[in-house]
Amino acid sequence: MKDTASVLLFGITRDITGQSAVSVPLPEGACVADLLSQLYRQYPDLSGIRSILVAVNGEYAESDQVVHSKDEIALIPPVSGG
Amino acid sequence: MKDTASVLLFGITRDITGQSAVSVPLPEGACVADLLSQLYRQYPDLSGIRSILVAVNGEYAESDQVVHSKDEIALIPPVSGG
Amino acid sequence: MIALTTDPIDVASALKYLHTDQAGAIDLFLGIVRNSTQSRPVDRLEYEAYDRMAIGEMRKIADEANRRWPLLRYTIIHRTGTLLIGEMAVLIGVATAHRADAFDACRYIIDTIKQTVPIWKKEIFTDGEMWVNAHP
Amino acid sequence: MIALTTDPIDVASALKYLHTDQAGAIDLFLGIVRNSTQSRPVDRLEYEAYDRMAIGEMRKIADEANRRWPLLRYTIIHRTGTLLIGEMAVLIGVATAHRADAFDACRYIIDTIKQTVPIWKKEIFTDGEMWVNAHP
Repeated sequence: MKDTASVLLFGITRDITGQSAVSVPLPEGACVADLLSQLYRQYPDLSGIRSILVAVNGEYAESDQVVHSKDEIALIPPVSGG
Repeated sequence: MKDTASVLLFGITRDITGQSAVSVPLPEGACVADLLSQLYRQYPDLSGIRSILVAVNGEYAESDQVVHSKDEIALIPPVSGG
Repeated sequence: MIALTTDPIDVASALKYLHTDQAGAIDLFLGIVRNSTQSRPVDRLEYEAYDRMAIGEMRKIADEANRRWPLLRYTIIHRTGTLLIGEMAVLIGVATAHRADAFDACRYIIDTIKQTVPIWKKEIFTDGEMWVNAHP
Repeated sequence: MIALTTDPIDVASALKYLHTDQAGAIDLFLGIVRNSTQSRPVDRLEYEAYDRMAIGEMRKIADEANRRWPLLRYTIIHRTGTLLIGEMAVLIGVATAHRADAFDACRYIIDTIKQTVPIWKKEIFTDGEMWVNAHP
């Protein structure tokens, strides 16, 4: 079974892709690192960003965390609030 | 020549003496320490205060500073602003 | 009290909320849009948040501040959208019995917000724009 | 701006004064009359100042803060007279380009005021009164 994940984009990642959410293929058992690799392949310009973290269901996720298609996934480029 | 100095009192020193200014004899060449000794003799209850500094013309004065009868002299008990 | 808002931040109502009879000290930090960054003139800023997660991260920061210092009241308000020079982007307010706790907690909160809360700002210059912190 | 006043302190006008286009940070410290000291219930406070010298000492503190940190604007307002629970006794406000300077300067100013400025407060309890810090 090959599923897809929807990934929310903010800030510079939204500007680079021109979209506020993108779909990426999500093989079963894929983890955060796999998802990021896939996104860098789809959007090579993302590599110009200083760092990108991933949030799963509103929490920062480690790179080995397994993601599921029903999770709310978001890319978190370097924050700059305040 | 024996002159007198007027000394302004605030806070607890005013409460202890019951006055907002007192006159003390000021021998020629008297310094801040002499003035304080005289005040402690006149008002022994002042010795119950944790510390008393003296201001001359609106500035903290060292104990060996000579005071003159025309100076504006004030007792500064421990401050507690803020 | 924790909030994200597109409306101007109201200092008076934040202060009113912070006031309590046990409070001896209130420290209020205001982050404001200034007219230049590294001497490049700024026209305006655009703030964007991942709302749900931003609120969650601000909540964590407040909880941690509450654990570290005896807070009586606190408020964290962050604005999003387009902000002009002089407008307030963030207000942090902390009420405590003693002043050292108010200063320490307020500073901890704003410093940590800038590290972990998913809010992003884009500086719009007269001749270009840039997402702050995004580039190496 | 440095002031001693018997009127209630107006936060809004202090903030208005602190606002400037170069400011990225404002730290505002409010000292407030709280309802107890070492768990003894306080009814009210009476503040008294040696006005001329108090203004002079506050000026020295502000000048020193100005030397140590790049301040854009500052305001120090201390109230005197009778203050009830919840009333503001002192407001320190500092505007700077960057936040660390605002926090550091604001804290330096209030800490030093409490050490050197000839202002005294008497706590009035339901069953007595005491000049703060006066006794060993």
